[in-house]
Amino acid sequence: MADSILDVRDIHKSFGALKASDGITLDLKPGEIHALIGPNGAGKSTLIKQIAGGLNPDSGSVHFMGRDVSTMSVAARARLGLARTFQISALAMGYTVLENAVLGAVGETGSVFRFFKPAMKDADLLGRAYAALDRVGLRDQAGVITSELSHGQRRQLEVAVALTLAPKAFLMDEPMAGMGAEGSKELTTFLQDLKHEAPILLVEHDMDAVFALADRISVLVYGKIIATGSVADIRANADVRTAYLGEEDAA
Amino acid sequence: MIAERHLNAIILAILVVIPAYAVIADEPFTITLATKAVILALAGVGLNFALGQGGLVSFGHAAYFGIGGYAMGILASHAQSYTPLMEVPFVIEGTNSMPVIWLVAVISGGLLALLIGALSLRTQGVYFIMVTLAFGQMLYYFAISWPAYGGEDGLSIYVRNQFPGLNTLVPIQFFGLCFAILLIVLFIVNRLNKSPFGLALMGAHQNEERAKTVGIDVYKMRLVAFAISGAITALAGALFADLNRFVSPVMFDWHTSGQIMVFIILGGVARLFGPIVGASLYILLEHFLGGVSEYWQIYLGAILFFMVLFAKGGIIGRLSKKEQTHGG
Amino acid sequence: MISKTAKHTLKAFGAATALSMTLATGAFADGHGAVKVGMITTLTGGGAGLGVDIRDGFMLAVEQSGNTNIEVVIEDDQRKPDVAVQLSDKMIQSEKVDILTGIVWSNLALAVVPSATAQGKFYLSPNAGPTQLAGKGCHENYFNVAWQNDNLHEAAGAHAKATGYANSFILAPNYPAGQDALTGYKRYYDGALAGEVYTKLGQTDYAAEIAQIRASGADSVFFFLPGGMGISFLKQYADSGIELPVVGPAFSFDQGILQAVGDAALGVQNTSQWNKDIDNAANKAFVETFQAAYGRLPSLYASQGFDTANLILSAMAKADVKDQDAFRAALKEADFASVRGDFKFGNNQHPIQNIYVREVIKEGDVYTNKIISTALTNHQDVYAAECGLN
Amino acid sequence: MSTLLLIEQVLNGLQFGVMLFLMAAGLTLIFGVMGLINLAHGSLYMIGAFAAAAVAGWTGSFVLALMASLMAAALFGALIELTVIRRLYARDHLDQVLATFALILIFSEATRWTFGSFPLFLDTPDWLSGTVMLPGGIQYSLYRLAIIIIGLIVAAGLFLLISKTRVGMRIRAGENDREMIGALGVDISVLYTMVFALGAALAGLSGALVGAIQSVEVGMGEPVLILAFVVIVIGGIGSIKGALAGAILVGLTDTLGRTVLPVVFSTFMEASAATSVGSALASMLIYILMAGVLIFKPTGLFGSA
Repeated sequence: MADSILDVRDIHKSFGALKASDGITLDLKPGEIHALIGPNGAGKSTLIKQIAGGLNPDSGSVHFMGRDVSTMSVAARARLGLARTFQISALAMGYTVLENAVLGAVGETGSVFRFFKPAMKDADLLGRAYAALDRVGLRDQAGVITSELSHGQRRQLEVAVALTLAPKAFLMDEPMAGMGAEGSKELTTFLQDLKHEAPILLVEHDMDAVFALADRISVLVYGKIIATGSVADIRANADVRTAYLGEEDAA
Repeated sequence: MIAERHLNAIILAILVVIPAYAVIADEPFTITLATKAVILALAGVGLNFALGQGGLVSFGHAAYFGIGGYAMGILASHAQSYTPLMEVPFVIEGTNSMPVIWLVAVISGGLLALLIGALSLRTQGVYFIMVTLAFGQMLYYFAISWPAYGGEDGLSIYVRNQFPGLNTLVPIQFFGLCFAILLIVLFIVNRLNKSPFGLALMGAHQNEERAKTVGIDVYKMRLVAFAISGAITALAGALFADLNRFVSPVMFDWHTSGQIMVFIILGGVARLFGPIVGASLYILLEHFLGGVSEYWQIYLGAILFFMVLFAKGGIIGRLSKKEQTHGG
Repeated sequence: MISKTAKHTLKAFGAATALSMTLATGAFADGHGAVKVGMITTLTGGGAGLGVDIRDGFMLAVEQSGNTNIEVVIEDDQRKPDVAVQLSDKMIQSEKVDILTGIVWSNLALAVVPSATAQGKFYLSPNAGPTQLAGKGCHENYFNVAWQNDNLHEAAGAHAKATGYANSFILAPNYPAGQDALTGYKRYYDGALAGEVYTKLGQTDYAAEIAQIRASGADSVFFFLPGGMGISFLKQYADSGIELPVVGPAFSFDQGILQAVGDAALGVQNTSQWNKDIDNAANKAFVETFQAAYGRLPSLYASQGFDTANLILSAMAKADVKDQDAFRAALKEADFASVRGDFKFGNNQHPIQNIYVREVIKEGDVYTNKIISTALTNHQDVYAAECGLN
Repeated sequence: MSTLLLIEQVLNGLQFGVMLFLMAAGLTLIFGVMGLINLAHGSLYMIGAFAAAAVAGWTGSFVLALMASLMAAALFGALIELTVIRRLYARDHLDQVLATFALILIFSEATRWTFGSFPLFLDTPDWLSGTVMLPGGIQYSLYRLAIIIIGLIVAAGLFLLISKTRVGMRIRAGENDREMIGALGVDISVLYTMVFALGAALAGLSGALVGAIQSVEVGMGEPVLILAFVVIVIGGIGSIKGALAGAILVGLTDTLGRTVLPVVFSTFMEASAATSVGSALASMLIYILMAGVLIFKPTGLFGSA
């Protein structure tokens, strides 16, 4: 599977008796959006943490760009080009939108140990930050304090910060959550475009969005992937219907 | 309400005018008080870099203040008694040259902070507060019971150390020297705050997860910030020792750590000039309340308390309108 | 009320006395120039009792003299050496005092005295007598009116020897004054040591040390634990049921803290250069008037403050403080009625005096001391020989 | 050092630890439930001791004195909680540190203003003074034995309170989730006042117990406060079990350190220097212990992340 950007191999993780990851294997290929769906408590967050770093699997490995990154820190994986957006916005709330974007750009330069030239006067950093803000349509809000942004705008900013890293792959945890219909639609178009730059592993609850966006879908239930396949495969899969979609309908 | 930079300019002006007036009015003690304010402010500027910018609430900065003080005390006492500091494997002589002492203070403060930080930064929140306190107390008890340099008695240096071209025993000249150092450090810290390093440091303070996910090694970054912070506070310690011509383990005491913290909170956390306002106000209160009553600390306590409750953001936060950011 | 600290109050007090005592002191007032005294002492925090006593004793003497030419500025050092240093700067630079006094603790004295004397001020110590200032570091402007730090410990050692103790267990906090205390004791005591222990400064629990004492086979215990440490030790020692005799310097058995120790101190022998039952007119008057003015018995510290003030007053009657040489000579004569009885200065300007053995007794409801013997007669410290003054 | 002496020292360490536990328990409860760093906890300890000394002076009864210490400290605790402390819950730790630091200044000087600058008298009662003979021939202070027992009773009581009672259930709920407890319909501000007063009462009790064999004076709370913080940090903040473990660990380390270290050093050093160096190291030992624990367990022995 040399052509996979991201390659998760047989990950196990238990918390006491609870098997949060029970032999998960999945991969992300160039140019695709691979959606990860599953009911609450299926172990999606645990899996994302193990891929992004910050939580080490009990066994199994995570390979990124052909390297074993299983024991690397969050920061080290990020420097390799693994960008992440969060379910609940993780932004520097006291900073302006631009400052958040510049923060991403600083991370991208690989060294934070630059002590004298003001960051907000550094043409290179600013250029990178503005370019990212342009792409998500937040340039006009550059001077706004992040805590004053709307929920949707924060999601956009998350994506923009991820973009400043010039990433090789994205991990996106429910980017649609809390977005209005209009916003979701815009973001859908945007992600369709983005996946050609770097593939996206997408965790999402919004089924319409998933079916519209995903090239492949994996279904996670009780720490196990019960099915992986195209949108059509998953729609047709009986196991998925009972284990997951059925519940959804009933609810 | 005025812009923070204007407020800062006013603060600096006051700090210059008061000693200048004192020279004319022949009130040398006022200059001494102003010098003390400047030096303690410098200690606060050091802590503020870790605490305000980096969110690292160190309750043990007395360790660096003290190590700076002892750098001065040890070097100067050896120079005073013409005995070398060490002879094996090579001879190190004492010195009474301020620039050398400062250099030693900054380096030893930085290294100590690097060591303590490397261990303490593994913890967070209250644990960090308390483990830094523990290291401070460790040094305090060490200094008290280590007889070579006076133990609890401390070390007296009879003559202030020398700076080329100045007579440091003249109060206004020593004030000028300390003030110049404060300005230089403020300039450096301001640049640091605005640099990519400062941006990332504050960014990690606001959201650690975010800093990590953009690829920043938060631990290493904070460690460097902590060392810088310790080095600045150590420099202040060396100056403080020279102000008093005396060092003692009290510089290592947890009250000292608390006091430096009080300056910052009084003035305004993460405000460049916060420690200056805080230290000056504290010294004024101490000076004037002391004459009011034997029980003056009750008033001091009450004032501090109301400052915390009702002047959030410190005095600078109260007086200035602009939130400090990296914008512009 | 002179028990208030603020200098304003004291000045007002001075003015009031001036009115009421014009007749009596007329001759005095126009004798020599005015003297301004700066008193730096501990008035807040844990050790405040000592500073308060020094101040009260000092001010009592000033009041009784009726001398309006003496002005006293009092400041609180909070027991912090850096504060003390800054106060001394303030006294010298801003208040322009002629004489400094008042410091309770050795480490504060070491921080203040060298630079004050170097700036041409007199310093009269009402309590601390650190070694460094008694020998090579002595100074013509530094006078110690209390004792050299080793003195009372030496007396305790002499007393232990005279009593026939042959196996002492000795303990003190691990700081310079504590190390000096044990050295001082050992200088005059020549028996064996059952144990030598340094405790943590500020330690309050002595169970471990007391267990060591019990196991050591000692025949006597010597300790130097000033302030609250001594109270804690004595209570716990009494509670332990160990019956070995205890000796120590006066500090843990003085009037101020004896009431807090209670029965635990009864019968303990301690060494002091003063006690309220020393039989001389000055002392009788001092004890009576102090009690009348403040409603409590005077302590060792109060007596030292009282003597310090009287020493200054005696020198003022002979010389103008602006004439430093004359004033210094007048101080050195020590021509005042000390509450200790005989008192004179050695070449290093530290006292040569008797040091007594006292025993803690109970008079009615009040714990106090009575003198039982003299440990050392006309005792001078060993450092005097190293001092270049004569 | 004989085995018997070593056993006695272990007992001393245990007693010191139990004493620290009384102080630390309140501190850790207050932190666990309200998230408050309370530097003024040492002042409540002092208030307990002074109240006990005053009441013992008037009535001569030690039991009344202990009750007075509990009540006075609880009363003061409730009072400051209602008037000022509750304004600090929502603040960050920094503000809490400064505000409660200010409270120390106020309490210390107000106490000195009320009671004077001299230490007060408080003694063990006759029926608890003297020594008892323990098995093995150890002569041990009855009062210290009583402290160990009282401390262990309090510890057991706290465990029962927290694990078995309704109030305890609320306390646990409050630790886990402040909003949930609001949703349960519990008046959270009453709960907070109660917890604070309970913690204060424990501090007051330990002040009175300790005051009888130490010195009742202004500033007596500060050294203990620092030690109590060391204890709860080692044990894991918010955990009563951790406070007990931490207290006993600190008590043993400190007591054994200062008796054993000088002996150890004297095996290879000259006696006087060994005493001095050994004691110097002993005085740093608990801080070294704390740093060591935190380096390997950054949230203490029983702490949760």
